[in-house]
Amino acid sequence: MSAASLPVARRPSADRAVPRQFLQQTLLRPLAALALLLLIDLLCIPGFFALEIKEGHLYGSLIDIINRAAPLMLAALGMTLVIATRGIDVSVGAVVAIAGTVAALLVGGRLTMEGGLPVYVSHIPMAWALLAALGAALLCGVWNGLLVAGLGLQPIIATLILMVAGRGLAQLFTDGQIVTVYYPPFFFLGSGYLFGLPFALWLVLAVFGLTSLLMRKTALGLFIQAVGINPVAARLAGIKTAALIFFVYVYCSLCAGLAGLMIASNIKSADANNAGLALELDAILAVTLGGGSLNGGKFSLIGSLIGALIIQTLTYTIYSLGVPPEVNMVVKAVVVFLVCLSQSSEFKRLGRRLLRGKA
Amino acid sequence: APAAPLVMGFSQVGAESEWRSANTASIKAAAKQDGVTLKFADAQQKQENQVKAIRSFIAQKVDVIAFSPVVESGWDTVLREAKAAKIPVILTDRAVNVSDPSLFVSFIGSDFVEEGRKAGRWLLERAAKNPGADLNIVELQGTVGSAPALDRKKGFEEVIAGNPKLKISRSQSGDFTRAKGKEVMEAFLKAKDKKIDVLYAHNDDMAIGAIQAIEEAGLKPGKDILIISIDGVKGAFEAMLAGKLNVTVECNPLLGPQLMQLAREVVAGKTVAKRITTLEGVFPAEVAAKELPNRRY
Amino acid sequence: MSAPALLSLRRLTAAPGFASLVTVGLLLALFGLGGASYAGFASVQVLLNLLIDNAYLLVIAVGMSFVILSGGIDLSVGSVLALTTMLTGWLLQVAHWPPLLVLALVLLAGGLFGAAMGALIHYFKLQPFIVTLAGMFLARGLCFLVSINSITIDEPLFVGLSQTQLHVPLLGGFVSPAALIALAVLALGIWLAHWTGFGRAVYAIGGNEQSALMMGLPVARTKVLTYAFSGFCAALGGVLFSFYMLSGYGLHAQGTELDAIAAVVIGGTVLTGGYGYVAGALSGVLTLGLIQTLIAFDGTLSSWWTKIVIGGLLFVFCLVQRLLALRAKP
Amino acid sequence: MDAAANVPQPVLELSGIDKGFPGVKALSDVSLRLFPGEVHTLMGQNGAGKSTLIKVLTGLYQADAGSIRLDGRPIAPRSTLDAQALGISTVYQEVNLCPNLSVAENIFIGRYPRAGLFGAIDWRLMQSEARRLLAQMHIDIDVRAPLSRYSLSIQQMVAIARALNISARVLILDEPTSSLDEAAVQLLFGVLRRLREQGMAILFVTHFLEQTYAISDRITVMRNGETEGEYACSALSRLALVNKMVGAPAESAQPLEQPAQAGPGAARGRPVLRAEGLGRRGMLKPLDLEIRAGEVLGLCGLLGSGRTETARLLFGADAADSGSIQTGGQAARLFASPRDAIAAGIGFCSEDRKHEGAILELSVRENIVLALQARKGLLRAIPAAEQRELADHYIARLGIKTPDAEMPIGLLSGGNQQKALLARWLVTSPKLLILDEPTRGIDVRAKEEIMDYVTALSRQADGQGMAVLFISSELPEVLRCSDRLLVLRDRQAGGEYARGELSEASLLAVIAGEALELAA
Ligand SMILES: Nc1ncnc2c1ncn2[C@@H]1O[C@H](COP(=O)(O)OP(=O)(O)OP(=O)(O)O)[C@@H](O)[C@H]1O
Ligand SMILES: Nc1ncnc2c1ncn2[C@@H]1O[C@H](COP(=O)(O)OP(=O)(O)OP(=O)(O)O)[C@@H](O)[C@H]1O
Ligand SMILES: [Mg+2]
Ligand SMILES: [Mg+2]
Repeated sequence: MSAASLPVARRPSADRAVPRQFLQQTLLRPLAALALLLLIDLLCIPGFFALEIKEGHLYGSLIDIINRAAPLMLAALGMTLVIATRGIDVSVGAVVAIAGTVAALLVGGRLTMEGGLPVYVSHIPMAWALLAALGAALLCGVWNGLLVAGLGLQPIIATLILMVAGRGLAQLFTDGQIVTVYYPPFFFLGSGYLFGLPFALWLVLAVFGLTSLLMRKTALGLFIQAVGINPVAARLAGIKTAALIFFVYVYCSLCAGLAGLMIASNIKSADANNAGLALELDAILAVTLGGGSLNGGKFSLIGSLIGALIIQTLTYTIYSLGVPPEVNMVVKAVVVFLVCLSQSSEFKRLGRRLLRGKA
Repeated sequence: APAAPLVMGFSQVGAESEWRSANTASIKAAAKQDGVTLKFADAQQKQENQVKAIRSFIAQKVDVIAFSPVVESGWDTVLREAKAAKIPVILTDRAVNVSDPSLFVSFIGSDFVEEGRKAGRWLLERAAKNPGADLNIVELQGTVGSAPALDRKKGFEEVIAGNPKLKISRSQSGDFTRAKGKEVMEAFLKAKDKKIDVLYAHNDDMAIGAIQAIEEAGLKPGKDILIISIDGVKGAFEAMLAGKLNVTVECNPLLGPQLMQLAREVVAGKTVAKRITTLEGVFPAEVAAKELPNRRY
Repeated sequence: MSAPALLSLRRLTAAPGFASLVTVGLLLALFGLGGASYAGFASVQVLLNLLIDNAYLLVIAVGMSFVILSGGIDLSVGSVLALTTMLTGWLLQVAHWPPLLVLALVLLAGGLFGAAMGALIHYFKLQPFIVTLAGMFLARGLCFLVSINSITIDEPLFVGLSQTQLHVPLLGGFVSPAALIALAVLALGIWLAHWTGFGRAVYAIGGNEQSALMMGLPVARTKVLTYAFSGFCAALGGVLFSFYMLSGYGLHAQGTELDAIAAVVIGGTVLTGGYGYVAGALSGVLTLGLIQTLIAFDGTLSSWWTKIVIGGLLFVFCLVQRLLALRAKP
Repeated sequence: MDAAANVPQPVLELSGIDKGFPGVKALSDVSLRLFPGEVHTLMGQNGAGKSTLIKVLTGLYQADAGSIRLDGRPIAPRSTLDAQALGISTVYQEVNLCPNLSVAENIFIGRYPRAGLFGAIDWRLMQSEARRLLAQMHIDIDVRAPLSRYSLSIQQMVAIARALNISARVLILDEPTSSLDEAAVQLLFGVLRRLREQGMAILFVTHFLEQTYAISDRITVMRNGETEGEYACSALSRLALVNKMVGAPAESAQPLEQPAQAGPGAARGRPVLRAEGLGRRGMLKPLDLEIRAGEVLGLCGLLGSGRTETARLLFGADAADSGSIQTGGQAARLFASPRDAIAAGIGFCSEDRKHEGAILELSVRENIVLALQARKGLLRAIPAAEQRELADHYIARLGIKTPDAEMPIGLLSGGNQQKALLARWLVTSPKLLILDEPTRGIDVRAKEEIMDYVTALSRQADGQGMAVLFISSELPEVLRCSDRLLVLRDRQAGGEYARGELSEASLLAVIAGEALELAA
């Protein structure tokens, strides 16, 4: 056949070369941005990288960043898949509030005094409470999924409904009060340590591992990308597009629910009005910083995690540098602009041309 | 006796904090008890929503309008419309800045600057016990640009300016929330340049979050670091009981009964005081145990 | 139904503007519902208040329509609005500049801000979401650099415009000059979108940017102009807002970008670009405004029930809109 | 006039053009001359670099080296807009129009007729002009409807109409005829001849030898990104042309006129699919159809006769509202979605590869395994090694020109994308493969080889071969490959013919002639 007559330029290790190339393209730039931020911290903040052992676990700024970034990383993981299907989920923050509230209410908002000693009681066994909270998050996901995949509403409007109403629901449960939890085992989730590292980090790693396993060992990743890039062609190739889209919204809500548990556990209370406020924006920002495109298609789970770390490192840096609060936003904006530009090939080309022009 | 019940339109800021929820609950309960028909509108923290709500109260021809302004400025136009419709306006909780003071009849509520001053005075007294030492203060501000944040900062700074040993070394916004309060405090604690002696938080929630951060850093809140906060919510009293918070300055949300009485007087045509300050105390840890059972929010 | 009747119904439902018609019908139904339930609701002034109270949102939504039609998004509008009020306040009250100069200046600044974001998006191939999100932080941050306090505006021209009530002949009731300006911007937007090369290029880019490029359309110019227009509208929205509030404040209009996006999408424009009408922005804005008015008239809802009801009404609205649109498809 | 005027000067002259992409050298040292008043055909195998050359010429890509001269002056267009301003009007290979805009706008966007005080767009004038332009091409459609409502062939015509309407000195057409039928091609050629007489320089790309010889004055042949040579059309025989494209002597002079297989003797098995009364209002009148294992059924008809519609209804891509489909002994039903059809062993290669086929940013490998994976289901992922093996096999078998299987399919040349999409269905080893214009844009040699390969799959001796429903506007190809022909007219069945019953001429008459009778 004609293949014989066509000199196909087959590189010897084509299969090897490509993942590396992909890695370069998608991960190198966010990693570089993160490294740069850390470098600034190294130079400007004394003791930033200092780690000490306190009460059997690591303690230091880096640990804080990881701990704080954990909920955002979870939310970003879920958001990554939604964005890969060319969708968007703005209800993440509301789901965080709902899950946190349900857990806090069920675990225990009661401090009883017995003989002058405070005694902590959980209302119902904690495992059930956590399951119920995740169940609530799951229901939120099902709702979003039905609206987007079933009814065909535009994702932003479909999830906007839950974004508005969800927080209201959470407040309805708590009557607008902050529900404080007085049950120490619950705190482990958000501020406990395992093998010297924050438990939250292990949880994120577990979710990440599970997700990437799902992507690698099943065809989910391929299908999600196909649906995100060209839904018509994907349907004609026999992919259940609606079911897939439904799934990613459920998955995203579950991730958000877990993040909500983490946040509630970390501050030992559920604050329905403020928990996860604007988390969706940060999650989307994390995905885009990590190289994901809002037009759907190619995604990188690790990229999104790095994106989340960039955001949290930036926030932390602002706090540590003693930037006056009224300047926070400007600094954040400038850094986001710079990170974006550093990721733009066009910008690099321009820079090179200018350099060459000068030389 | 009036045949028709008094109709009051009330525009609330939102439900952004426990304090606010308690405030709302108090007003609703008082209205019910007083037989006042309450038209309640929640502004979700947006001034434009409040203006819309006030316009709709005017369209509904309520007897009196009350509201807690999101921000001081920008009320002239809509209040003029209310005046033209001959509906008296009462402000609660926060003041407004209008060119014509006759646009509202009265203002009941706390004085944020005064709260800041009270916090500052407590610290001054405390510092006086140990005159030699410099005290390094960190501040957790409320939402940047919001009235309580601005005023509580102002009042506090005004008072501590009197003692050169007191210095605010770091000040960052914690958005009035526990999570942010904790996050910012964590970062403060890691900065090794100076030992932190005092924490001044613009509300109890941020203080409670910060307390957790301090504990996780292996320090004793209330002892290693003095903690001053404002609002006086139940959580703060619990923290004081546990010895983790030193003092909270009360900012009383239970304005309902006072408001209803005022409304009746206004509608009845009586002259009322232009400024009614709510009764507010300062609760150091020592009185916490006695006070906790009285806390309804 | 008889066959011809069915046929004409089908023809009606297949008409390109049917989705917008449905929205208008739903709006009327919502208004009727309010009128039936609450005393004083079904008045001309309530209707006009919708325009007065949402004038700034309408202007922003018009600008947003263009951005969304071109397949982009602009999250910075709320912040640019706040920045405009802040700059206006500062220039008038602190720097004491003449009001007309201030107006021209802030409008220009808004346009330039948008154009700068557009240029970043187009020339450096950055994602609109991320660039305008950074723009949102930047504008909000700049507000606080100007001042963290709110600034009351008492400049006579602004006060005059703020308090002028233009009586509507025949109907009774009054509107504000800002509402008229907003309607004029809407008309301008409709004209731009449907009768100028710029507007059509926006649609083309939203349909398929690569194709638009290969058809020889001025993609770069159009995209930059689109964001510039949105920035301009946001600044104009800010000016209307300062008429409305007579104050400059860094926390003004938080989350307005989402309201504007929601209004545009409810008005029938597709978020991925290329399909929809600028006129839809009006019905979207009125829908959001009407929902709020309904809740204010009800007056029994707590904060959380307010949110739940807003969400619920939004849901019902979108559901009916969607179902009717589905039915309409042959 | 001076002496130089007597020697014709090229309007457009490209020399020494180089263009490389990461991992691929698409063009090296290419030159091309275009004279006024000529139709110049650019030929070459898939991936030879034709489209890339055109994109360089019109500013979509910037050349790495080389020069472009217009009237002897160097130009450097940076966009299609620049090129248009210089008088170069282009139809690119894939239809590049805006599906959301109306047909009329797609023709006139950028050059609207204006009216009124502020120069508003004159919609009425634009629409009537569009109607007039399309009528010249014998197309009568609602020009106010969005373009996406129309088939690829109509879109192609609209793209051509747009290019023709731009007053230009150079007209470039990259495979404009790939989805047009004979009648439409003749119409287009009529227009091109007229333009040639008016002195326009026309650069034309096609894979059809007939068309090349019917219209061109000169031919430039490209091979592997290089210019092989420039020839006067009359001085180059078909065989020589094919040899120059391929770069090796071809065995037969007239490849297309040979029957693909040794006649209708191949074993035919049981019916794979039987459709009864399959139809949908406004799309297709109820139609009966039966296909047996090991059989190639050709579906012919004019543009718009309902061939694509038939295929889509069979595959469940559109929902039928009448009739039933029976496959492999199962109860009669209708497919609710392509998934159902695929589960029943059917494959469908759409005619619109850009919108309905290729997932542009995914790799060739992923595109190839997609349908197979979808059929296997989510959980049973095909192991990476197996995926690569499958992809490599078909890349070699169908001669897909790509550096490796991980190349995003969108970066392949048009013809090579088409081959990869065909591979997507071949890997599923369907019982019935529906091919809608599968050879669109595939070069002359590969076309023959691919169809031979497909027919060989069906003509297995055991009667278990794959059934093929073959739709093509190229009558010789349909005649060569099919065992049976089904003619569609006006969206309904118009007759069935056995192999050998019709010649090309009589088939044309059946398709077109009787349709004319009906219309009369
Ligand atoms: N953007 C790109 N990136 C990488 N490679 C590319 C790109 N565009 C084209 N190529 C490669 O350049 C070569 C020439 O492609 P081109 O599209 O010009 O071929 P062609 O002659 O038009 O083929 P066909 O007849 O199939 O349309 C191909 O090998 C193709 O894969
Ligand atoms: N010359 C024409 N004039 C007007 N309408 C046409 C013409 N050719 C096709 N159409 C219309 O275009 C639409 C789609 O036709 P299409 O070409 O997809 O049909 P088809 O049978 O699939 O043909 P093919 O497979 O050759 O594309 C139909 O509505 C048809 O009526
Ligand atoms: Mg090509
Ligand atoms: Mg067809």
